Amino acid sequence: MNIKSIKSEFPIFRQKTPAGTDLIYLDSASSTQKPQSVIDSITEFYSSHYANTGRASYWPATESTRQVEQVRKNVQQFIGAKSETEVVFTSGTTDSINKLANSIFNSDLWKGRQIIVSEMEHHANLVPWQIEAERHGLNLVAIPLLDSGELDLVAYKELLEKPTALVAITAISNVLGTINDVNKICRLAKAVGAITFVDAAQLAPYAGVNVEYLCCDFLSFSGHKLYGPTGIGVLYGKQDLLNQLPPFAFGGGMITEVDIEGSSFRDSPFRHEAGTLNIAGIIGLGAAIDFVEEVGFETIQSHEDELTIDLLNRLADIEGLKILGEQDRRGPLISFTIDGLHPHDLSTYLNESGICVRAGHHCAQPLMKKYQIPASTRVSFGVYNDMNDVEQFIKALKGAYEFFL
Amino acid sequence: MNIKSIKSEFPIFRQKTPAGTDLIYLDSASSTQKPQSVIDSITEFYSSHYANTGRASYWPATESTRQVEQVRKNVQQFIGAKSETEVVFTSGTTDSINKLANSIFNSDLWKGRQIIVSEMEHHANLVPWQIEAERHGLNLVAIPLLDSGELDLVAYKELLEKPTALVAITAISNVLGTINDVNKICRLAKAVGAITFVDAAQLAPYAGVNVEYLCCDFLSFSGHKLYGPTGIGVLYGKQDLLNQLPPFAFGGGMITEVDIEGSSFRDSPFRHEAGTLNIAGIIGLGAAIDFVEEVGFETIQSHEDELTIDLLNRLADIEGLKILGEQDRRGPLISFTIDGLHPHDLSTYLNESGICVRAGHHCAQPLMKKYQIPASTRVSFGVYNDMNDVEQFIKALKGAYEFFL
Amino acid sequence: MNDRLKSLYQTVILTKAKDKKFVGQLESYTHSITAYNPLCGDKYELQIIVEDDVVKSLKYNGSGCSISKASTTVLCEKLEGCNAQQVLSGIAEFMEIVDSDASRNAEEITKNEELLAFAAAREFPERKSCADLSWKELQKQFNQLFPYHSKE
Amino acid sequence: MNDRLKSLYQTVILTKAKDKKFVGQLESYTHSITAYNPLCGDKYELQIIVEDDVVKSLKYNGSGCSISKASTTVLCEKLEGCNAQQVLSGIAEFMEIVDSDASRNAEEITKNEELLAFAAAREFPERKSCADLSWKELQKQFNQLFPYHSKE
Ligand SMILES: Cc1ncc(COP(=O)(O)O)c(C=O)c1O
Ligand SMILES: Cc1ncc(COP(=O)(O)O)c(C=O)c1O
Repeated sequence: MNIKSIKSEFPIFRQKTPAGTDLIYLDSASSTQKPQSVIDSITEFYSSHYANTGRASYWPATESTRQVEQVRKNVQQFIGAKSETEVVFTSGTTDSINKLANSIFNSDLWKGRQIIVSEMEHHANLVPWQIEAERHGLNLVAIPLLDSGELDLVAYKELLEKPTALVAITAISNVLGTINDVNKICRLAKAVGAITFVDAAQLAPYAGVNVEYLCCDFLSFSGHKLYGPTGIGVLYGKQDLLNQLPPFAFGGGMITEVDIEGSSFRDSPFRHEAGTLNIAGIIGLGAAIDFVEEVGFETIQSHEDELTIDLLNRLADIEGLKILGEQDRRGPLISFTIDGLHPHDLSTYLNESGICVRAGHHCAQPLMKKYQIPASTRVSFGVYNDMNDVEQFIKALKGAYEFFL
Repeated sequence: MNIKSIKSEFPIFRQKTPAGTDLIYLDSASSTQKPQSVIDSITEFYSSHYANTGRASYWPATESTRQVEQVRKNVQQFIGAKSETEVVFTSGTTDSINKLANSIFNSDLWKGRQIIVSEMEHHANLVPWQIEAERHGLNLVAIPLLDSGELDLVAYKELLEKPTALVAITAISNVLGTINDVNKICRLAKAVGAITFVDAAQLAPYAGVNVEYLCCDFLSFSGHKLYGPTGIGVLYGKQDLLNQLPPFAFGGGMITEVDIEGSSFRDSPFRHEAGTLNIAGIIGLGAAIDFVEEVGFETIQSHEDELTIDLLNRLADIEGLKILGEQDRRGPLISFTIDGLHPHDLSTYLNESGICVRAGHHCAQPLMKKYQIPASTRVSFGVYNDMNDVEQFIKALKGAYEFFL
Repeated sequence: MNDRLKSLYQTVILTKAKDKKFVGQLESYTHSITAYNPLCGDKYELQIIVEDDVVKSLKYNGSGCSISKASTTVLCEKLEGCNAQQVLSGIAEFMEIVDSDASRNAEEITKNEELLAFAAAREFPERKSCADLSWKELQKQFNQLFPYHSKE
Repeated sequence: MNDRLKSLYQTVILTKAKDKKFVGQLESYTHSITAYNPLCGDKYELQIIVEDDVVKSLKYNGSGCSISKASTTVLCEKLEGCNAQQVLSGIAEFMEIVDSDASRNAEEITKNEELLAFAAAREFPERKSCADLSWKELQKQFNQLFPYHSKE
């Protein structure tokens, strides 16, 4: 697959927007568009061998079960896990974190310890920990940000001097684009015996995931941000930890024995997968992983880096425009503010040229408060973007200056 | 749409099974096949106006948000709810019940009261209550079964004499097929001030749902059993109750204000829908509801009843075959056992003729223990089944007798 | 720029968004109302003096897009001096103007140019919550303060 | 009936499933093992007398499909009189026979007709868990009892 012509794999770009323009989609950090192969995998699955999974002994159930377990193996390889039993299917990153947070602090042992997050976390990797900290008597603390938009690792080391239950950190900030040194953060946490969780929602589509390299106990990402379907995500966990955790939810397929009086449960991953899975979502996730692996992460990264650097350079010249964060290592996204031009007005204006950008707090209110801004505009890239998208965006941005300022 | 030719709406039936036969799918109670319109709605959505929902101010996000909220209204009408804010999207019945159970007993007020389920519940409507009962000091009790396979409502009334927090009951048993008198059960529960939950997973595809008639506070069903996609379900709840419940999960989209120190949350349904939704699943669910409403529940019911009665009559003649339950009102499914012929052997045998039936405990172990059988065979019908399916099944069943007995 | 945009942001809105007449703090006030849209972060604090059922004075502070800002300015302009009943009917009128599901044309509702400017929100349903942010919150509070005037 | 089915259920399996020789209780035993498949409900209790590392006697009780029943009967037949090492290698052999991913043909693994009958499970991967239910559980228990014989 050639990255220059890859846009043609995505049917949504074949049509015009209601404004009569080409669609210039610059919001992949929120959700990515879907290639034909992912869409087809779902159609094909429902049309040819759909059935519930879980070892019914008839075709097509045998085939759908085989395919689901095959995707589990593909995910294992995709993230570098030791065993496919370390791969739990969830409905997304938010679901993964909520389930993990809800299950992990199940004894009084944790009381008085701390959970460390950071000031740049997405609400999904903050609020569930906040709630559980309160429920079980832990303290939630946040690694502060440096002015550069990077985490203050000196402050982090000081935080680690107090008894720490868990460190939950994003690999890439969905607002600043900062790429965190997750390996270092996790190793430091390990050294004091803390459990580590990595939010790889933004990392997975940009650089892939290697849990061994990241050195984490748990990790999660969403299918819909990885060119895959909605409603499907992955929670990775080390096998022994997953087996020790109380089940995330209760129902069919995860049970060994049930009486009205009590129940016992299977081992991971089934232990944590209650009820009918998002089977078609899993199939589509498999196709999405095939897609990104076929393109190759080296290609994806260098392509998106090129666009990011070009846009950074062009934005640098624009008066009154302030980019959030000036870190060295940045994922494929840029947030900025413009004096006197509100992100929502800008976004509405750009939409009339078929350009999609995100305006708002990007589900990271603590970070916005830190920067003392109520909202920002975010441009983010996917494999299908090209230099023309950047150019159109800059052109429209200048139009907005004229219109509003 | 004519019920006689409706099979042609389902692409899976256009092909042959690996055994070279037509596919005779008799496991709709586990999951239904998908009509072309549902598959197309997903393809069309991903190909034409996919974007994350939640009020981004660009097209296609405005369009996807509009469609999702339109489906919410359609679900409201489908179940007869008062307002679309009473419709919470989940990933399925199991997810709905786990979230509700996890959220509802959030104070010590409930201690010492009882949760009433029944002996015929699916594990999904039993184990979550069991776990929460233990966690919060409630007693879980079960309405016993009569020999007929119906609930013992006299015993139920006696149970209700003790302080009762909640009654959770299935509308149709997925093993016996029993149609429970949910209206009566809920009214009796209301009379003593108990909260009521109805598991409508089997009811929704057979007769539709009317929460006003059922007289319940909460109710749930799954998309995949209603000719819709996997990974999507609905939790209905009365508006004031949903607004009082702590959020089911935490993350983007459900938040008013977040600081590192604490957070506040929106009203229902958004309060309970954290993170990116299964957007394509919602679109597909909308198409599924359009489908069943176009066919019409009167047509669906009488068609499936005809098949069920025919099969009951034919099975009555077969030696050594015992049907579970002899109740008057029965949904479109029949479970049975055969002396000396194990359900798994039968299922493997039938599969060689392209016939799909379910063998096992059907995620209802307490019921199986009650009947003192480890497993049974279940035949269940969907709109696409016809008399020929019944005939082929009976023919193959006789072949199995010869082969095994 | 295209006509749709022009109609949304016509001079009224861009001017009223920059109008500082009602921006600031009152020395003392009888009611303070926070209008906040959690989805986009727009947030205004309205300070109001109500005396004998009459809105004597209003000021606001906060931040948001030009549509929510302009609509808050116009709110202050239009409701200053109104009694409770006039406030509620004024709000109802405004809500109808921005509502794309309303049965009447905006022109049938009012002749006021400054109010009519917001009718363009009907074309941009995703911006309706910007246009009616302060109005909606004020309505909610007034319905609680003066339930005998409220028809809901 | 078709050949696939015939090969799965050939006379060996249907006969061994009805064979009651090893069904029942031992008066006393050194080990009791429960083999249970939660997905389908098949469940057997094996009672075993192990003396000086040798399996002296076995009986089983329980219920399940003809494949799991036959395989439990054959397990008893084949392992009676074996020492721990022979038990483990016997189990490993059986596991390979039913494994569709195994590199060797079943015929290369054994000449024993009764064991070979289970090779048809390779064609029915969803029934493998029936074929190896008791064997797998016994293997797990033996690996714990005799870790010095275990190669895992
Ligand atoms: C860093 C990060 N974490 C978590 C999430 C939540 O992902 P989802 O909405 O798929 O659950 C997002 C997506 O917005 C994200 O960017
Ligand atoms: C009565 C009943 N309740 C709950 C469920 C669980 O539904 P799901 O697997 O879609 O969560 C089922 C489906 O098996 C069922 O039949």
